[in-house]
Amino acid sequence: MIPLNWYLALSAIIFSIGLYGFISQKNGIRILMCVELMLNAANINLVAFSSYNDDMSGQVFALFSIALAACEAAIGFAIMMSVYRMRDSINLDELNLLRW
Amino acid sequence: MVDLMLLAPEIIVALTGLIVLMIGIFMGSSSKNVLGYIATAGCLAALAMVIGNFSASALMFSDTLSVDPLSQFFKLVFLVVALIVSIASIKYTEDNKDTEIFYALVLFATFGMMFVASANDLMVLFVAFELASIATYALAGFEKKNPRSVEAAMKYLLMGALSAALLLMGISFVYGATGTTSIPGIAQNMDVLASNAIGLLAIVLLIAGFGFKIALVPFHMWAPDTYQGSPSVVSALLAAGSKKMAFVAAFKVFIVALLAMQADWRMAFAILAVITMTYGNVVALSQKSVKRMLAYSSIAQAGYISMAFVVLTPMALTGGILYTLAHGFMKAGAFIATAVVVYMVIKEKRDTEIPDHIDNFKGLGKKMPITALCLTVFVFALAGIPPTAGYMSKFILFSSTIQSGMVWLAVIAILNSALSLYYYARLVRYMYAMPHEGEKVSEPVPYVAALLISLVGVMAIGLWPEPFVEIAMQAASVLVGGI
Amino acid sequence: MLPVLSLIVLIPLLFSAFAFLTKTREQARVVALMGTLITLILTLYMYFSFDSSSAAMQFEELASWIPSLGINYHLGVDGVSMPLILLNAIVIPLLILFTWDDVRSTPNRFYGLILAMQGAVIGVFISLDFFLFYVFWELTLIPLFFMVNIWGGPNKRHASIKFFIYTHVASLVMLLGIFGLYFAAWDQTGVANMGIAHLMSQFPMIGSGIARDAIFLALLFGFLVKLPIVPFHSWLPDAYAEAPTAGSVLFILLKIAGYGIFRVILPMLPATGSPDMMITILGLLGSVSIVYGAFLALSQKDLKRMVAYSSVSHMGFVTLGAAGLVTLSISGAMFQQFSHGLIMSIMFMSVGVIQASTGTRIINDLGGLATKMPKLAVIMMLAFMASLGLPGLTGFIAEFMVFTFSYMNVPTFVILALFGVVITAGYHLWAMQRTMFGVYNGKIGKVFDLSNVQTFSMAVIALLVLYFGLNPSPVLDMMITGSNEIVSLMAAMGV
Amino acid sequence: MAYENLAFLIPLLPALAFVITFFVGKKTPYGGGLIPIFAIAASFLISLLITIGLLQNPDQVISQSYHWFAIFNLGILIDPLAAVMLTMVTFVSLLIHIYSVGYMSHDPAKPRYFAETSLFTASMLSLILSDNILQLFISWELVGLCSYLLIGFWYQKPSAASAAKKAFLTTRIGDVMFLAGIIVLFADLFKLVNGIIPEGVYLLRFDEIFSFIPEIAAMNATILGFEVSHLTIITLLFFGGAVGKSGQFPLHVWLPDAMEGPTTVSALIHAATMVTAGVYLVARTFPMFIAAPQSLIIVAYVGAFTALFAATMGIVMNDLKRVLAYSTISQLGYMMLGLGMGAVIGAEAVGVSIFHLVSHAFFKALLFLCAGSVIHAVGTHDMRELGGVAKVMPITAATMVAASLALAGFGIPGTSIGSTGFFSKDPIIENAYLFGEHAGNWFPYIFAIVAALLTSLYIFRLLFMTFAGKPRTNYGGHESPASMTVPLSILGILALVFGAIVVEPFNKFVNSTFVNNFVNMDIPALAEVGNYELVHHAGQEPLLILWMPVIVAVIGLLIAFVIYYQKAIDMSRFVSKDNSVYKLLYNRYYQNEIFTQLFAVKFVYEGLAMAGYHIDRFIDGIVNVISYLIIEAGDSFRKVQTGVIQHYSVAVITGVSLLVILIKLVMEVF
Repeated sequence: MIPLNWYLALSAIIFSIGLYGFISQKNGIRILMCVELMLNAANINLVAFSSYNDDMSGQVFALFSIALAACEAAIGFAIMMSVYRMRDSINLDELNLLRW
Repeated sequence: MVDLMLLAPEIIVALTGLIVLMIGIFMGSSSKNVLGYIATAGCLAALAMVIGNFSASALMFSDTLSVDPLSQFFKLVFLVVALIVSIASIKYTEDNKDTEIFYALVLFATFGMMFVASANDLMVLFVAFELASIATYALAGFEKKNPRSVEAAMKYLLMGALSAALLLMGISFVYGATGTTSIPGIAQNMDVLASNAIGLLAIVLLIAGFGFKIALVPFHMWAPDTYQGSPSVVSALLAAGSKKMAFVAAFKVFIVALLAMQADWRMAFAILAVITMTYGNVVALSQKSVKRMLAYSSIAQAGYISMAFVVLTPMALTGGILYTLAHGFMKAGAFIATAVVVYMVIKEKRDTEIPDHIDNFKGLGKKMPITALCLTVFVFALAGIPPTAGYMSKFILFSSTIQSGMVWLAVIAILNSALSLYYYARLVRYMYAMPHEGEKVSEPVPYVAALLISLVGVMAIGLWPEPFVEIAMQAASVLVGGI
Repeated sequence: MLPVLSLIVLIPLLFSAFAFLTKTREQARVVALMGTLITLILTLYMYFSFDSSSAAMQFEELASWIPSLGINYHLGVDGVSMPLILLNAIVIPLLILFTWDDVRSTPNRFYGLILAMQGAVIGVFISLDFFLFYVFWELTLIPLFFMVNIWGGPNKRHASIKFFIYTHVASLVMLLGIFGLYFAAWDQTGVANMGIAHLMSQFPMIGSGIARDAIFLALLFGFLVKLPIVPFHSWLPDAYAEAPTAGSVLFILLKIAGYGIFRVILPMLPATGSPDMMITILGLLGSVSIVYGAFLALSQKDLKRMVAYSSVSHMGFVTLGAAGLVTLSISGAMFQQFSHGLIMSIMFMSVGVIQASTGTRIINDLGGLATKMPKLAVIMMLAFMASLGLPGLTGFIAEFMVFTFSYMNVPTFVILALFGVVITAGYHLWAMQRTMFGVYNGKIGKVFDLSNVQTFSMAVIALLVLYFGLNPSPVLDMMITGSNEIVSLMAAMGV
Repeated sequence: MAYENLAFLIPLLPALAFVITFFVGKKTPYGGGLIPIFAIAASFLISLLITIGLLQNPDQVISQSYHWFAIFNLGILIDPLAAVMLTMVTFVSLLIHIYSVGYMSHDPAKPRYFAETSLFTASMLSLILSDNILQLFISWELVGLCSYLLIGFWYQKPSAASAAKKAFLTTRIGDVMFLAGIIVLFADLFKLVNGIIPEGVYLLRFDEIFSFIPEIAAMNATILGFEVSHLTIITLLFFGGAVGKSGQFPLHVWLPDAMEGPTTVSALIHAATMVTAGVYLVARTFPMFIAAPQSLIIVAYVGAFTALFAATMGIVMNDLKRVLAYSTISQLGYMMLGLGMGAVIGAEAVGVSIFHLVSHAFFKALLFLCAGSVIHAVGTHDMRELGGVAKVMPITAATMVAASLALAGFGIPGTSIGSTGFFSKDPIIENAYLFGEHAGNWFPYIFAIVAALLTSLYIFRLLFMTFAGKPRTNYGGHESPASMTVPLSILGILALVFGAIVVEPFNKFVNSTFVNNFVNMDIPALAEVGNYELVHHAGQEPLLILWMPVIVAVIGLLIAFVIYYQKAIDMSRFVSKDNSVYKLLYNRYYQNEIFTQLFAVKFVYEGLAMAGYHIDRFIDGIVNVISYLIIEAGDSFRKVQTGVIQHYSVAVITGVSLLVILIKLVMEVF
């Protein structure tokens, strides 16, 4: 059986990739994808723990979170659409009307 | 079933949301005003159910939901805020073709918040938390044609998603170390987590996750942008409602579930509370946009409420909990007052980039006396001037820090409180001491009603605080059980 | 029995609301006058049925307010508070008369604020519960803030915010002290109670001397800033000078800080960790304020600022008298509060008239006004003389009692303060000479003397200054009873 | 009906006259002048009756006390000392008021004038009949106020306004010392009774004070390393008050300037009220002074020095009224000197000094009224522009001569022939001689004699320059109306004969002040408290000493005659800007420069007040800088909020990492 730490390491790596992407990317869609990565890293954690704890609730939790991530993505794309309609671009670093 | 009676408020809110959505689809945009009344009625009914069953105590659905004074208190807060927002929105959504969506989202967000309040399991808590969040993401971007609104929604969404990820990560660690997602269960299985380095990481991730919603510095960055860019009624909901949701979640997770690690998280909250209140107040000083100023003020107030985590005595929790209610009234009222001003600016077709710019508040005392008076009371309440709700809750919260000997914290809080007076007083000065432009504007009835409800709330807690203190104490006693 | 204490707070507040709702200046001022007159009648009723030989609280009212925190709605008056209530009740109707003919923006708010202020100030004097006391204490800030902010001078923005925040900080520090006292007493007795008397009696039982000192100093700081005492006075000249005349008079009637010193600070003083040091602080700050305020007044070019600094100088007598720690020095300090309220009201009214009439307050731009404004000259002369401590007027009684009886306890500070007396005379006379006397300065243009209502209101106060200067007993006797009680409380505290 | 019960009316009637004249004076004849005249006349009558009553029975003084406030009282004490003062003040004041009706007839502000003068009189009367030191102080201050109002009567004149202020302020310095004396005294008394004061006992009443003299004298304080008795401190502080009020060096600077008021006011100030208050204060509290000999010596020195110092300036002044002002200062010096001689002759010094006070009141009032008459007629008071006035105004000139003779003190020792001044001034000089003999200290005597020479010189200089010779400029002029000349004549007669008639009974009467039903002082015992012995005045001085004052007065007259009438010596050699002595005198020893310019303006105003101003700016600056810094900090912090979401996320991540590290660190450390 694969040791728990490997899962955790995988999860950490995926999470870090997501985080890196979140910070470095400009395109809104990509950033949204990176968020999905991070959420999924957490899901890996949950499932791994669930399996190692012999407790189903972690997997249930993961299922819920996938559903939620989908919702979030949906609403995210909707907002992206609005942004795109307004400025023909979804480069988020140009999105700074609101500051200071 | 008797148990379902306890869930009646949630059910009413959800059903109202659905009804509004269904009816709205089949209505012409001219007659959609009725939706607002329906939503308001729903909130009122739910509120009545909550008050009627206030001291109920029950566990439901395999112990994943817990109805107790704490949850009832926060439901009260959320419903009051939802009520105020619904009433105010009757005017805001007038002649809008998406009225049903707006109300449905408000009610669903409220529904989510209410579930967070009674969640007894991290899974329920997370799902409800996200429900409320997602609904508010959409609400923030409700003005699809307004670049600021959309930008606000965008930032809110992305930062929200990031923090959700952090939160989920934190929850996963807690789950991993304790083997359960039940909040009381976690409290009983804390040995591994408390002794493991992962415990610290989990706590910080959870703080970051909740801190995002609470708007603790440095997780607050979205808040000023979003509060400023969103429609004012939505800002009211965000500041007065969803922020409180994060508080109740944090109360449950930290004080009930993770009590064994209180040394760590009290430290964290101490640092964050001090930074948050100071930063919020200092930056608010030079804001020109009133909504942005209120946002920073919100951040500062979050800092005060977080003191409850640091002091962690029954009195402090009472104060913190009472503060959430008081802040709900004050902040909701204040944002709605800005909504009235924005309405005025649009009506007068002023050429202004930022409709809530402080210059537009000049002479408000003459132009819109009720709004100005209410806003004055709200900002003075926020500053903690008696006899208002803000003073009463600060009184209990700050005094508890003295009681537990944390004089330094009290001093910092009090200096901050005095500092905040500067920007509040400036706003008041603009309203009363500056000459006004244009004619007197008649204030729309829904806005006035919402403002007056908030005003009554603020003054009632200030003048006759006993019943509110009483229920806040009951709510706190739920948390205190473990201490 | 008539709940007269509740009424004298509620009636001004109620009429304040009425005044806000009025539409015209005529309505507003009539409502305001009615409200204050009813208050005056009630106060006079109270005054005449007041037993000045009894140290007990009279007209007491007690009702539970926030039982879970031990907070009560507890009102009462004794010799310490009665004269101050009387002062407010008398001067404010006259102030309204004084402003009778003034034309200003939003008169409804103006009169509403004056009434609100009256209610709040009287509320402070009659509160026997710390919570209530603090609520009224803070409430007094708001009308003043608006007064300065809406109808103030050119620098009103800075002045109002500075005043507001500065004194608010002080109030909050005081609040911390109240918290400390409250919880210490709670711990000791196991009962939450915010009653002032209860907390005072528990104060000596606090184990740690440092805690006692900290509580004491926190409370003291709150009062000293509000009083104000050098070096915490810098909000005052700006606020007083920028405020409209009515605002300045309201500031003057804000005698809550001195009241706090008598009611709270003195009974606690002997039980502090180091009473000698506290007495030194009080006495030193008092005498320094007297001298410093006098010199600063001398250096001012603006008449109103001069009067403001003279107020700082006068308030030094309050702490100096308090530091005397004997019955009559404390009574003297109380009388100083009373007399200062009357005298400074006329002084500010005079300055207000001069400014309204000539358009300037710069002393050197004035001159020879006495020829054109004889009525003002007479009344202003009387006020100036009272202010510099001329016998036969109230100022002297207070200063003499403070000097004489404080000398027994703090001789050094009294001697220091005596130097201020000559300077005080100096700036008053010099200002008088440059504004009222000499050749009429043609550049001023046409000026008008006092209108009849102005003359009436100022003359009534002037007569009171004279009356109480010749016969101080009607208020002094109750002050003596009150300070006797304070001294016996101190004796009971003295560990 | 016993007139004792009317005593309270003495100050009250003029006070009422003040109120009535002030408010309705305009509507009554003579600008309200009649009201105070009647009031003061009534007061005079009551005083006179009381004095006559007392003369018959000097032991039964009138003493009435009423509770005032706290532990203080108001009361009336009319003993011989007070009685003579009351009578003198009401009398002189009455004459001056009558005279004023004519003198002020052209002034539009008559009601104010008469109101203020009657208040002035009322205050002075209240001062005299106080039975306690507090009431005395209060009246004292009111006297100061009235002098301020009256000197500044013509307030439109900047110089008058300035002089009024100067008078008030300078005397205020003395007043504060007086007040300090009362405070120290009260503190001592309070200590002596252990803070227990029975009902009806008022510590500040003179009888209470005097009964504690030995105890107070036994209390010592160390000041600058010297052991000083409290009694000495208190008496010196009282004397400090007297120095201010009575124009003694160095607080005399206000008096010459006080001439800015109407001449009648000067007469009132210099003769009846105000300046005599200081002398009266010392006389009133004389038992305390007796027990504090050091203070008495200081009183004597200050008095003697002032007498000489003022006389030197009197000889060079060209302004009619200024000469008289310096003369007043000089004569007050004599009075103080006379009191100071109590150190050898005990309480008899009071009689001598008060007699000089009364006689001075008559001839000085006369001098001023004459001067006023001249000024009223010719419109100038510069002597250089006058001359030959006697021809125009014979009555005025005659009375002036009488007054000058009195001032210079002409008379024949050993007989009862002489002017009032002779009988009043000579005993003082003789006592000074006695003092020199016993203490071996001749300064007071030398000063007094030289001053007497100069007195004669300056008054006859004035007389010759003004009344004799030919007019130097072309002035009109006429004799004054009867309302002015009648008082002049009365005073003229008094100045000539009063002394000769009453000197003996007067001294006896006044000397009984301290032994009666109110107080019963054992003066020699008090001297013992002060560690010295009294000498009894036996009139055994050598003949030369008895004649000496008269001789110097004649010399003075001759010099004046030679220089100013015969013009035998050309004065222009001395009277020039190059003569440094003349310059020094003419510029009044540069007092104005030193007191006003250097002390008041440079030191107090530009130095201290402006320093305070800058300190205050600094204190204020601290507050403002703090608020500025906070607002600036806020302004820079808000720039962190860039609006770019990537930055926000960096902040979140940084926050998380920092929190982990911080908590870790803190947990490790603790």
